[in-house]
Amino acid sequence: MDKIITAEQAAAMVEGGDRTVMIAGFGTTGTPNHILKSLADLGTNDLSIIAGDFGQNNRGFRQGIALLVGNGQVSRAQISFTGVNPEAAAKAAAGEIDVTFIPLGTLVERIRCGGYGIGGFYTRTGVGTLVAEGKESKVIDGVEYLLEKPLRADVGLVKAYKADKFGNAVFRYTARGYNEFIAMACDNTILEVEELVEVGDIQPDEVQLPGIFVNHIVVGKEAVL
Amino acid sequence: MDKIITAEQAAAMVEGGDRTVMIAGFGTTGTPNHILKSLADLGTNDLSIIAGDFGQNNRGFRQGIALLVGNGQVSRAQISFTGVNPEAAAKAAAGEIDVTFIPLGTLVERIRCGGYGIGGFYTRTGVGTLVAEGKESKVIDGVEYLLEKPLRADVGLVKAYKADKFGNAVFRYTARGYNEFIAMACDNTILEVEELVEVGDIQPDEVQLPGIFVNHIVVGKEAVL
Amino acid sequence: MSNAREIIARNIAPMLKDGDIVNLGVGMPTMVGNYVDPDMELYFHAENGTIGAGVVLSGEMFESPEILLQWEEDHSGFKTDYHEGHKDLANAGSEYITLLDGASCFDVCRSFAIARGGHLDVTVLGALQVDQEGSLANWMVPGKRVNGMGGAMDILSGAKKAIIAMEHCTKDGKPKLLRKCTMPYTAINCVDTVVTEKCIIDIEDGHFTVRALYPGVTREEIEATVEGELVFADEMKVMAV
Amino acid sequence: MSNAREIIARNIAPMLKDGDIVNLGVGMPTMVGNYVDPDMELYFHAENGTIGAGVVLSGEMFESPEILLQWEEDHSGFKTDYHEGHKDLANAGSEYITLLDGASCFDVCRSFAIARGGHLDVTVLGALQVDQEGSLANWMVPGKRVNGMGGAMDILSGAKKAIIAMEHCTKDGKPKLLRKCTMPYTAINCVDTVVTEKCIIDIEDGHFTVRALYPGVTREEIEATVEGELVFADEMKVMAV
Repeated sequence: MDKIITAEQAAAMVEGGDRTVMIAGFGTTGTPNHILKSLADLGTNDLSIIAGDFGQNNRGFRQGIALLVGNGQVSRAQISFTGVNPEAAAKAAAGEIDVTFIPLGTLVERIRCGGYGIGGFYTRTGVGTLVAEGKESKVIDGVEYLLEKPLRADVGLVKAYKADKFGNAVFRYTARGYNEFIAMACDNTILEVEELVEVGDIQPDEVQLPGIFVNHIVVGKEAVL
Repeated sequence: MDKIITAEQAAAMVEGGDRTVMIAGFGTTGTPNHILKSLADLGTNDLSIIAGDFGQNNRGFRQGIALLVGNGQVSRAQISFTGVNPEAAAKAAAGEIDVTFIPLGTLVERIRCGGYGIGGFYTRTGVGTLVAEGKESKVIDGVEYLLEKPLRADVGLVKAYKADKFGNAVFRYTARGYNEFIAMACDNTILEVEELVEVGDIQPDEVQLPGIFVNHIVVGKEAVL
Repeated sequence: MSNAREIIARNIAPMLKDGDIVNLGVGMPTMVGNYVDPDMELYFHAENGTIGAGVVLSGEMFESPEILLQWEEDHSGFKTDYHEGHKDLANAGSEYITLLDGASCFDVCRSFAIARGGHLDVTVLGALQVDQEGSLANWMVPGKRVNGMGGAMDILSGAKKAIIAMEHCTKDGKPKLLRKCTMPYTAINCVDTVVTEKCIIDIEDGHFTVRALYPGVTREEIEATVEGELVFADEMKVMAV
Repeated sequence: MSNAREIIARNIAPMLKDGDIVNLGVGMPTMVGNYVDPDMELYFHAENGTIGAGVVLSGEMFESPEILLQWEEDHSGFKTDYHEGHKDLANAGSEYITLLDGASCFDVCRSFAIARGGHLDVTVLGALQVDQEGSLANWMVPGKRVNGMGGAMDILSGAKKAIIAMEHCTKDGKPKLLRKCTMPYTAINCVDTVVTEKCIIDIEDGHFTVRALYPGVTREEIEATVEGELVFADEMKVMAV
């Protein structure tokens, strides 16, 4: 089974409207920049994204999700913080993007639940805040918790440093992020890597994201787009 | 801070009665054999254990937890299966050990919850079976789930292949098990390793169990006890 | 001539498809691996933490403590790697195994996520009883054997397809395919197919559908040995010998 | 003379103890690291996935896209390692950092488990408002700024000790230490200590206890600038300048 595709092919798999796309990355690190660039070029509109932040927009120099935001391609976002992207914050404040803010620890745990087949979990995070609105709460052993539900998406865009052709992937440092959980929580996971190697070149113990969770692979050299 | 202790010192930290000890291992692999041998020699009685199985008892040749079972040191067990240990199965059937069986996937996820600060989670595992007795169930998006609560213990006995003196640890192959989750779910985690190295000798990306979760380290050469 | 266990394993093997992620339970289900087309890409999942298992090294070493001790001594340290076997590399049944190129190892929470999270295409498990609702019992004989359920409940809660490998009757000739299990359930409404040495049965809409018979086995024999609602497929197939 | 931010950071530093696992929020809290005793063993946690952060490489590279591009080009591939900085190594504020020997990197679920699971000894965070119940607001100014809460709610839900680094009043001189926050909460009943450039305040039993004053600051000044129940400790300490 050949999993290798181009960034353009990957971008074409992302749909707007009632479909959702989960995008990996934490600030400057661990985001599939080549695929996002292609998605910005392709111009697919009315996207519903699930992500940690809106990427980097440094005085108009946009990277990652910030390209999609700059183009006005993003309609809805389940996100944790606007990040280094004042443009996104302004669009969120103006209602141009329908933003639901989710505490980051809860967001990543909800994504994990989606991939791990868990129906929901109880967390103390957000008790007594706006985050609790509309959510079930429950006292367990004298402590109040909120019920949080799993998150899944149609397409997942993730990024690793290196993978073999089956998709067994390795991350570096803080670029690991929650890529591995997104990969498990999406129907169609597309992995962008800087380096592609043969099956067998990565030791079983080195693998941080097993290839069974990867549907397609895009190779794109870093660092700069 | 010096974390290195002997297997005898480690064994002396395990108490019976109303204290609990969580013990790593999956069949033949990933169990802290030296510490368990010392605990068997020490003879601490009335132990309450949380573990995957009862270790190996191959025609009277006992390893790991099977030593404790053979000595009659185990009074209560939250466990998933008796494993290659007919002696334990017989003691469980005869009521000599008060055994609560827990589905293994649920057991490890409950331990993870204990270390991850999650109040509980919903799983489909066990719905409609004896496991569901006495548990809350909930229908989420049309599917029935059981509420499972976190598990923690006073002492955790875990095993890695290698660690640095801070306790940053590396596993091998299927001996990884759920050691890392036990380490996070216990007040006092004791790590047994085959090889001890200096801080800095293990790369940040290699670490599978961060040393902050390790209170003490025991060095013990494998394979045979 | 094949024995019952061989017949069952051989007839399950063709049910696996190229690219499938497969979990084989301890015992008879593991034998299925011996009969699969070697050109097919299958990814074997072991719930103790790996995808990509190769072969089981040898059951012999469990025959006596001495053999086991000798093997462990021979395989201590890094003398061997995952292609050859290693003391830290076993399957869920505690047998030492090898891994294929492209294999990965991971923690046990992730391993059960593969099952519970719907990433497992097929599981093959043994059972003591299966009923027409697709519920099964395999972990407890009340008053007799109490071995625990291990990972079976978790695997059945999420596997896309559950195939049961089971001898047709109990040792004293009683039915194991029932209207309703009499032993405690392992999981309910989850079995897709049961393969015995006499027939292949699909479970759907609350009844058994026989879709293949072993050569020489009659419908009457199946009717006499299965308790519960039984339908015979229009196109009856013949099981491999 | 030190400015307010320096005073705050310098006075928080001695609150960290040998062996503590510490999370420093973005901005002023990060400055605390500049004032800690270098002989002390502290383990800095960054919620994007590491324990053992060393130094922040440079804020300069974020001054212009050109500098950033140049740095990323210089640091692509494996030209540098974790002791020197690497394009795949940043803190939660997206600043490039180094790691110390003994550092580890991990996924973000585990990273938040460190906070939520009670493994974090101290967190230092900024705030817009703190009230006498120990609740704080720092993520949203209704009708104005909507940046999201990031990881702050998760970190506060489990940290053993929460210290707030905050300028004493708003830019237009209004109190930020209040009877009850007027902005949306980040977390409730979790703040242990607030350090401003004028005083150090502990929060316990639903009131503020002033336990240190900056040289020259009077009790009357504190009373005039804090809204809520205020107690002065019997032994009043003097803040470091």
